[in-house]
Amino acid sequence: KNTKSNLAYLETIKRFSRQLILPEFGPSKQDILGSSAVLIVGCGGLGCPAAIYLAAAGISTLGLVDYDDVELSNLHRQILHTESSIGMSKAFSVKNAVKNLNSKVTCLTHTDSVTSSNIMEIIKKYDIVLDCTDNVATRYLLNDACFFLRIPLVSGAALRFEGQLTIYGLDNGPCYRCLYPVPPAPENVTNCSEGGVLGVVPGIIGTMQALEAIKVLCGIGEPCSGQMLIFDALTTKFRNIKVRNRSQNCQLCGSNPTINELIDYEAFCGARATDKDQNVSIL
Amino acid sequence: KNTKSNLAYLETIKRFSRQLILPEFGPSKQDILGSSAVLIVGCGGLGCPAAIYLAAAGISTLGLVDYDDVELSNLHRQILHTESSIGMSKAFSVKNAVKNLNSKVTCLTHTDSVTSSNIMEIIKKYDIVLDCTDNVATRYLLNDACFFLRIPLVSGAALRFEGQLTIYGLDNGPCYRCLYPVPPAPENVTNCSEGGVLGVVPGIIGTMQALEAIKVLCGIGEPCSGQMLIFDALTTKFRNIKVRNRSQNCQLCGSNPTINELIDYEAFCGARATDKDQNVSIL
Amino acid sequence: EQKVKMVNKLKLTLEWAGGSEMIFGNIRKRTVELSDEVLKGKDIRSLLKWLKADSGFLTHNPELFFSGDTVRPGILVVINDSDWELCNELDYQLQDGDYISFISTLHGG
Amino acid sequence: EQKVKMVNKLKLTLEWAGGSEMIFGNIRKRTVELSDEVLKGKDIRSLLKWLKADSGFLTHNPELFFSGDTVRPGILVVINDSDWELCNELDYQLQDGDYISFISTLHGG
Ligand SMILES: [Zn+2]
Ligand SMILES: [Zn+2]
Repeated sequence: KNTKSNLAYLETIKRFSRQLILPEFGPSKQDILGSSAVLIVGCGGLGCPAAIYLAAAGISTLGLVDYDDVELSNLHRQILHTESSIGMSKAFSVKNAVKNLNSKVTCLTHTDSVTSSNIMEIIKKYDIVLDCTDNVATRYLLNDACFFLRIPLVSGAALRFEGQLTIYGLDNGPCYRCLYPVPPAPENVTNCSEGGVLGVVPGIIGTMQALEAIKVLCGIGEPCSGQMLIFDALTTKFRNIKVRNRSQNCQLCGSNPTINELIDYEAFCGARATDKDQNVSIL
Repeated sequence: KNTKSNLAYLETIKRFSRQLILPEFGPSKQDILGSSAVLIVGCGGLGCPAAIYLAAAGISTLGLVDYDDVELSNLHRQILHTESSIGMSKAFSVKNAVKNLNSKVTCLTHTDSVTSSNIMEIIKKYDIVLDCTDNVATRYLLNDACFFLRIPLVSGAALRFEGQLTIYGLDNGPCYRCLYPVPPAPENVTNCSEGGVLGVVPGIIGTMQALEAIKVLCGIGEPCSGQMLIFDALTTKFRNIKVRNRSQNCQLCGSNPTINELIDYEAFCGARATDKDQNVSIL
Repeated sequence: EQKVKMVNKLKLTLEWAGGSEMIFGNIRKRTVELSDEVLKGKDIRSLLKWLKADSGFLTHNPELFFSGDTVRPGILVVINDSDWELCNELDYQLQDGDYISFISTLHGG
Repeated sequence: EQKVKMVNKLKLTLEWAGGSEMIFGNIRKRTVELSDEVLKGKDIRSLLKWLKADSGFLTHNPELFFSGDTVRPGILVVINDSDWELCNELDYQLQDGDYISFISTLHGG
């Protein structure tokens, strides 16, 4: 019609040409990405690669959630942050990197902690949520909120030399509580601050979270639901484990649910919902 | 000794603390990375994630090779480039991103095409080479040059929804020619410009190239040598295939080698050593 | 007439991942051969009992791994690449050659 | 007296990857059951011959996949997760249940 929109159209064709020529992808899937919104909870080791690959692929809107600021000790694995962004909000820092690569992406930053009182309002705007967090309480919170809104949850985790990936709440697949009805005792939980992690491991898992989000949104391939991918970096081995189906007995998604609204997840897990001091014995 | 070096030391401890506390890694491996040089040939879909994760991990020196400039159609997968770096040398663009994350990394940029006449001079300074290229001729060139200098070659490849990863020339493992003594006919070769590629696929493979480089340099775990990892993004499945040993009959690394110096690789492959026009029938 | 007492032995591969290996001497994979006498019920329940009491593999506080006669919350038991929930859990009848993994869930990012 | 002619059948899973699937109707995995009559030598050589001449799977120019009685350069044949070079290549004697993959080498980045 007018020159400006024609130019924008041609730019889109050019930018995404290498995925537009994929027969399984093509313009129809590009359009889906171009009108989809993904929420990334945690702008750290998993969230950084997930955000940049989704932005590169042409996602319309990225929600970026992190209450924390960039620290020097993040930079060995959180590759979108920079030395000059130390002290800045991680969500803003990721937004900067995303905008530099693809200025068309709408970035919504959330720098408060996600809690039972604000999570529903945040995630209801999104088509899919990526769990890129570092603590058990937030993992249960996201699972429950996503189930109530019927939003699929792409869950990644990394520690030491190992990674895990699965999708919860997709079609008839299980939710996090189907697999883990009871939270682990706080003393049995290790996070990256305590256990350490080789930076490439969340890099690989976070990039795969972006892949699974693209597959689910576009309806291509077989998403990693009903199965868990486990990765051992020391032997370069991946395994796909078939996990249980949605459980009839699940307190959340089963046939007689007892959890019908969000609860107090820090009390439930006996642990704080922060990446920093995981193993708090007294709350 | 003096305040300045003490401060630098403390900064190093803080930056790498999450990998320093890994028992298999620790300060001794950090020191190895801090005195190692990695050459990344190709600053595209594979080279971008490989470069940034090696920089994040604390590599001393990165060689960045690419004769090409950043284009808009690169940005769907080459995540270190930015809209404002379009038209800039890819090697410089990667250097900028690397320096922003870790200013301590020495980046050596090479913006000429690598050829039989300049490759030996370039790679002899490096401890390991990453093949992040997009064409057959350069893959044979790198294989032969690395063999002559006994430098391990971490080879990644990605196309459409699939990726492949292996290490050539490590210990008693095979070289590229052991597996592929005869180059494919040019008309049987597809590159990303023609076949397309989903951006996350080189993202995953390139990050794994960084992982394998770290493992080989530090001597941790079991590197992906003598085996090939193949990845299908549509089904989220990885397979480790046991490949042949170093071949006695290999023209390069066998017992009666006939290739004793670098050859004309474009003539050998019947194809240009560029990412752009792969299938040239007349040279 | 001679009486031959048949001793059936099960060869199993046991694997620990996700951190659970640390409770068992930091060894990720072990092959064991267990007779019916050791493995009373020939099920996972008796395997866990043997692991806890008799294997000699345990190097840390058992409560980091066991909870009653099962494993603690957060550890996934995987039988030949399938979640044990799909295979009768504690009552699964072990077969010769089974590959049993104990995968501790990761939470880091 | 009745003569029973034993027809042995081999059940094989065939898989194509790396682009080679495009030459065979863009189908990545097929299960086939082949009798000794079809698979004369019971080896990979005869499997390739059958694929080329009789399978009906080929949808493109055979030279994109075959070269003489073998596969073209750049295609790796994998027998049960092992490079066929480790298993006698063309002469490998097929077993019931074998999983044969044809993996086209990727060069993109
Ligand atoms: Zn559930
Ligand atoms: Zn060789």
